[in-house]
Amino acid sequence: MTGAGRRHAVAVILFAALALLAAGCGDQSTLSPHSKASRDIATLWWWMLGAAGVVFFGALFLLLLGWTRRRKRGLPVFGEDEGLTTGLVVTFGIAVPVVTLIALFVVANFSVVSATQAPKTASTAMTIQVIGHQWFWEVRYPGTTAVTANEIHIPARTRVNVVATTTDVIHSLWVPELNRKIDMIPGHRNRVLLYADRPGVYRGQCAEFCGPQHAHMSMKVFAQPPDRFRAWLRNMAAPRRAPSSPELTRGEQVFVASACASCHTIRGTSAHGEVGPDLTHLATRTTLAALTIPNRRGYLGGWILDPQHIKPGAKMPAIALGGADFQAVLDYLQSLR
Amino acid sequence: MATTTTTTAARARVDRLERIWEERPGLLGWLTTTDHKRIGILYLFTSLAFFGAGGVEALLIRTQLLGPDKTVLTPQQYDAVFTMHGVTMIFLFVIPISIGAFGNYLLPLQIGARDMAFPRLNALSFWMFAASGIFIYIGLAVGQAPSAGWFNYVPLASKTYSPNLGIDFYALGLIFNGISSTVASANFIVTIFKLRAPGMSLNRMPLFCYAFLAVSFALLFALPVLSVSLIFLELDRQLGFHFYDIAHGGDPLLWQHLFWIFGHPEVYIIILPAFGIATSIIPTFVRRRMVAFPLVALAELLVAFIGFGVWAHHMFATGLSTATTVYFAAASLVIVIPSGIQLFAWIMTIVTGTPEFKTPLLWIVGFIVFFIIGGLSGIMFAAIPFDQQLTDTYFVVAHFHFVIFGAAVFPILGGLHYWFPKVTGRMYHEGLGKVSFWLTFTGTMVTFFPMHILGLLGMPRRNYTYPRDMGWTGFNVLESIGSYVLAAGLVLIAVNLAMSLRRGAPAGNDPWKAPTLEWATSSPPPPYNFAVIPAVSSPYAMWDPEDREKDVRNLEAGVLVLEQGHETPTSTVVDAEWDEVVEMPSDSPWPISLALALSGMFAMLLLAHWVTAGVFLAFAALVLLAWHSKEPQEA
Amino acid sequence: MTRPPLLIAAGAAALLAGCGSSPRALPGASADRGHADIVQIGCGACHQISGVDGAEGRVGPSLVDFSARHYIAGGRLTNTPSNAVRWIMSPQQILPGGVMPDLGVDSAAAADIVAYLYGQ
Amino acid sequence: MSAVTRSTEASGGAEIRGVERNRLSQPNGWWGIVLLIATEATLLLAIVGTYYYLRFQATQWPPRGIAAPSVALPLVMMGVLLLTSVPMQLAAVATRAGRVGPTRALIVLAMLVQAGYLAVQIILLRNDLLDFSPAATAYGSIYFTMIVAHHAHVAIGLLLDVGILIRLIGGLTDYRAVGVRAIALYWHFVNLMAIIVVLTQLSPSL
Repeated sequence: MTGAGRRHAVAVILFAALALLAAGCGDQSTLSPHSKASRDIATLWWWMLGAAGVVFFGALFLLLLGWTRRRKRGLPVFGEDEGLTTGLVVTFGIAVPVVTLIALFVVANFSVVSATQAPKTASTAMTIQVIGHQWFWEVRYPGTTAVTANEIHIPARTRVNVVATTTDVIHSLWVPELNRKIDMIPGHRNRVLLYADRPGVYRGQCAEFCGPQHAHMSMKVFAQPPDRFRAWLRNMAAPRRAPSSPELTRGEQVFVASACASCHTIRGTSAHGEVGPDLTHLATRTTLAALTIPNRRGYLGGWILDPQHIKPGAKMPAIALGGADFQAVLDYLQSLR
Repeated sequence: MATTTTTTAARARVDRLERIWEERPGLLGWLTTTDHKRIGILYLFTSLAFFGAGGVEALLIRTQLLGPDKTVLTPQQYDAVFTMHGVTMIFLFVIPISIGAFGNYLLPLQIGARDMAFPRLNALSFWMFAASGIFIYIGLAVGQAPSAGWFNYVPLASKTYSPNLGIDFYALGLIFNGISSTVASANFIVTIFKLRAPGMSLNRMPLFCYAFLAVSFALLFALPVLSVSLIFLELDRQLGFHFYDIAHGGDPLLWQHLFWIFGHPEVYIIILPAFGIATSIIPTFVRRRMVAFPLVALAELLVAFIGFGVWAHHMFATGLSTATTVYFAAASLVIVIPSGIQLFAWIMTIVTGTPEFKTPLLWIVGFIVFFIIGGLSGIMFAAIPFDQQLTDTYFVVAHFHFVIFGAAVFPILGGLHYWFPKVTGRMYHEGLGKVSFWLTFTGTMVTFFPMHILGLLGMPRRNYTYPRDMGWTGFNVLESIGSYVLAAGLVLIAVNLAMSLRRGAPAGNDPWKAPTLEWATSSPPPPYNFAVIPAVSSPYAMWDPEDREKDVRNLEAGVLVLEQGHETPTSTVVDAEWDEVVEMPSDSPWPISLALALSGMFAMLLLAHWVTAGVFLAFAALVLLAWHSKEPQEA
Repeated sequence: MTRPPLLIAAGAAALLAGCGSSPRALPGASADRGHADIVQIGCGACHQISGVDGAEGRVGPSLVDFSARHYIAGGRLTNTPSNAVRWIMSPQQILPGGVMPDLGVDSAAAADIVAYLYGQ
Repeated sequence: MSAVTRSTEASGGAEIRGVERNRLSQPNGWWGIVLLIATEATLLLAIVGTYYYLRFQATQWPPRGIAAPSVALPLVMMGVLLLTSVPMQLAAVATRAGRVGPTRALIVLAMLVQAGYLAVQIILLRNDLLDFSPAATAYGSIYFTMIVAHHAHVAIGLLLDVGILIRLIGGLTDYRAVGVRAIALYWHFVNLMAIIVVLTQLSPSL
């Protein structure tokens, strides 16, 4: 059997269910890579699994041998030669591991690591800035005024340098289908490469425990064809769409005058809060509360009036609005494309 | 040995020993005891109580994750529960049961001593451990449990983001707990160095003792670093210092470095006693000596040593420089070698021996299987890119549960069965024992193996819930079911052992025909352990029948009996030449008093009553004065 | 989507439809589709509804006992299938200035939702 | 083995001398203090390590507004403290020879110097506290924590001196002889740490 063949045989025995799943499910899996970095890691994993399988079943075989020969002393063929037994311990415990581990070390930490480490300066086409907050992701595009949250747009097939920082506790930026994770640590400017082989949506999630709503700190990376990305970015950089009807104007007035404005920014209005996500183009986003709920009118309404049952512990308080004001704000927020 | 007494002179000597070493009866006796065996039993039951608490917390976690969007626990409760689960299992269960219970009870017996080198310090260790555990659990009881995870990263654990007292309970409780473990490890080292039966030179010392020697040294050098990190944390939280505060020149990564400089040796501290138990059980049931004995002894010491040079592999995703990560990855691979030596030594010993698969050996075989799985997944984390992809996911949770539960706790459970006849004088039920093993083994596999897959599928750890349609639900349900099976297995062990306590068949001195000295004395052993300090000419002392015959002759002749006082011999460190006889302190009220005074001090530090804390400290100093007021020759 | 409570709900609705004596019959409506619509629209963001993940809102009244209620729409309407459908489709018309927003639900979807709510 | 030494029962000069002569290896108490020193040294080195960790992260050390420490007095103080290792070691030698009088005198001598050292250091610490606060910058935090940790070890040493002197009033026993040796070792450790701590403390000015 070839090396690859054996590797797959072991993989099938051990991980049949997993392999099936990995093929079908691409949500946040490390095993459905969509970039060189992620693919290299996945390949490294399958090789390590193969080698681990050999060791595991080898050891299991020895234990079974011990069971079948439980009434006989010594080894089959070799008998009770103490020197030989010690020699076998030295072989399996020292010699074989040394060779295997050196191979692993060189391949993983010199070859694979080069695809996954922080991109060299000037090796990338663009830089974006992702800032962790309890519990959402702020996304900025240096050189433009664009600010958004929880939905990172990048051009496909383009090396993107991501600067990952935080405003409060430690978070970790992780989009497994595209690359390894990188921690966001106060006072440290860590960087990671994002690259997508083809347009698509790739789910990511905070990977360092960051408080009660760690579980609801997810995000999506939208890799788009470059022209669509440019159009999106142009729109993102612009201030909010001016209200086009009296009803929407009223919605904006209510928003600016209410508690909303003390935490949220809508560029082009006097709402400049910095606690929560920028809402200038809220209606272009597909989800609310860092992928906790879909961005649809019903959910949006419930989120505004009582966020704490949807995301207990989130910084957003319940906003008490009268019925008519509430309808106006809903209309207004839905107009922010 | 008491049973082999024949002559009246010998019997008279044994009677004198009985009178000299007898302790107070009743509750007062337990509170003031300095007998390492009784202290070991106190450790055992206390740590088992914490095991129960940690187990309930585990089941709560698994029940919350039984399906997506479940609301068994609120997010805040979930965070408190998983933090307490980690803290409990590591600091209040595995370390105290392996070092406190197994080490305390067995180590002096295996080296042929009558007690630990510092019996009162030994009692102090226990009372401080118990007090620190209760201290931390008071936090949970009053609704102020820590909830920043067991490694408690700042700034989440800072006053700004964790304003209640939970983190203070954690930090002060662990400092207190650390003092207890430090004192215990110093005690073990001196006991191993100085109290070995004359003749038991280092190369004749059982491998179990080597494991405990290695663990004790690791604790001695790892714990102070934890204490320093916790002191810094409390200074930041309570007095507004800035060790971890980036805005004033501190650094949150400092906490991670300090914590893991302690935390990684800690992993080996957890697992080395298990290695020791395995090297005790295997030779007994395969009827042969350990293969490659000196290599295994060396490997045990090396694991503890190299464990200090690998900490930053917990920080590969923090943005350390590539050179740093590559160094730590290399060091992490080096530590595989001593582990590999031990692994293959156990396996080859089983293969070349004639194993009898009784319950204790089954647990060890289970341990070997889980250690291989956990070890192999551990090696994968030395591949930096793989680590950066899979760290902080369920793959890590799978890895360390195979290592900590599969590899560290299985030998503990095996050891409970193996030494049950020695401690109680009765046999456990073999059939029930085997059933409980297979139940626990299956439960462990079903609970923890699918976690690898969940990690690969991208599920981060420490999430109180997860969305539907991620492909995670099925594995989570499976794991939760596994955890209930696992719990059932553990309950069955408890039932078996509890029933056998009353109804088990009498065990006799040495039911297994085992090689080490604890089997030379009666079951349970008398307070003085051995009527005669045993003769030793190999690490498998009980398999040297001429030595045991010599013990009987010595008792009849009154040689090496030391029946004039509360005494034990000391010997030289390497060759174990007979050196001198030292008087051992008997039962004392001061250890528990000191532990109480220190508890008061820590409670006051928690509440920021600095002056009252100082009063308790002064009280502790007075207790120490009283402690030393009675010298041996005045006894 | 095919979870036990839903099957039971659908079964119950089918039974009711079958015997023809129920005043709550909704010809052609499907509780199964209703469940999907509820998730899609986000009713659970404001209401408690059994059998829907995360539907534990306390902004509006709980809908767990919807079938037992005599009045809906803040007391404006009696609880009949056609009234319930109307209310879900255009709450702002029935109760102008109320909190319940118009969510653009068409009559078929509204009927499905009502079928689910009656059958839960 | 024939001549079983019951060392813990020895008292008086001659018996102590005998015990010391017959002993093949260090007594339990000696090992105990060595291990305590090992763990305490790790603790202090972790603190000193933190000092350098923070220092190499900082752009300016000490931070703006805090004067670099003055060198002369702390160095002299350190030298004085180091000298006390001599009487402590001589006390250990005297006790092994079973001579209680010189033991007492030497410990008293060392203790007076050590107490003076601590007193002066506390005054210096007070002056530092008037200049800058441990709660203002990380520099202040590590500076004061490191120094107080060192002083705490000196204070504990003084308590040990007092304790053993009280015990020595009743003459010499093996228990007390081992105690004197242990305390001498402890002081050597404190003095060694004094070099490391003081040089670290002064390092911005050196």
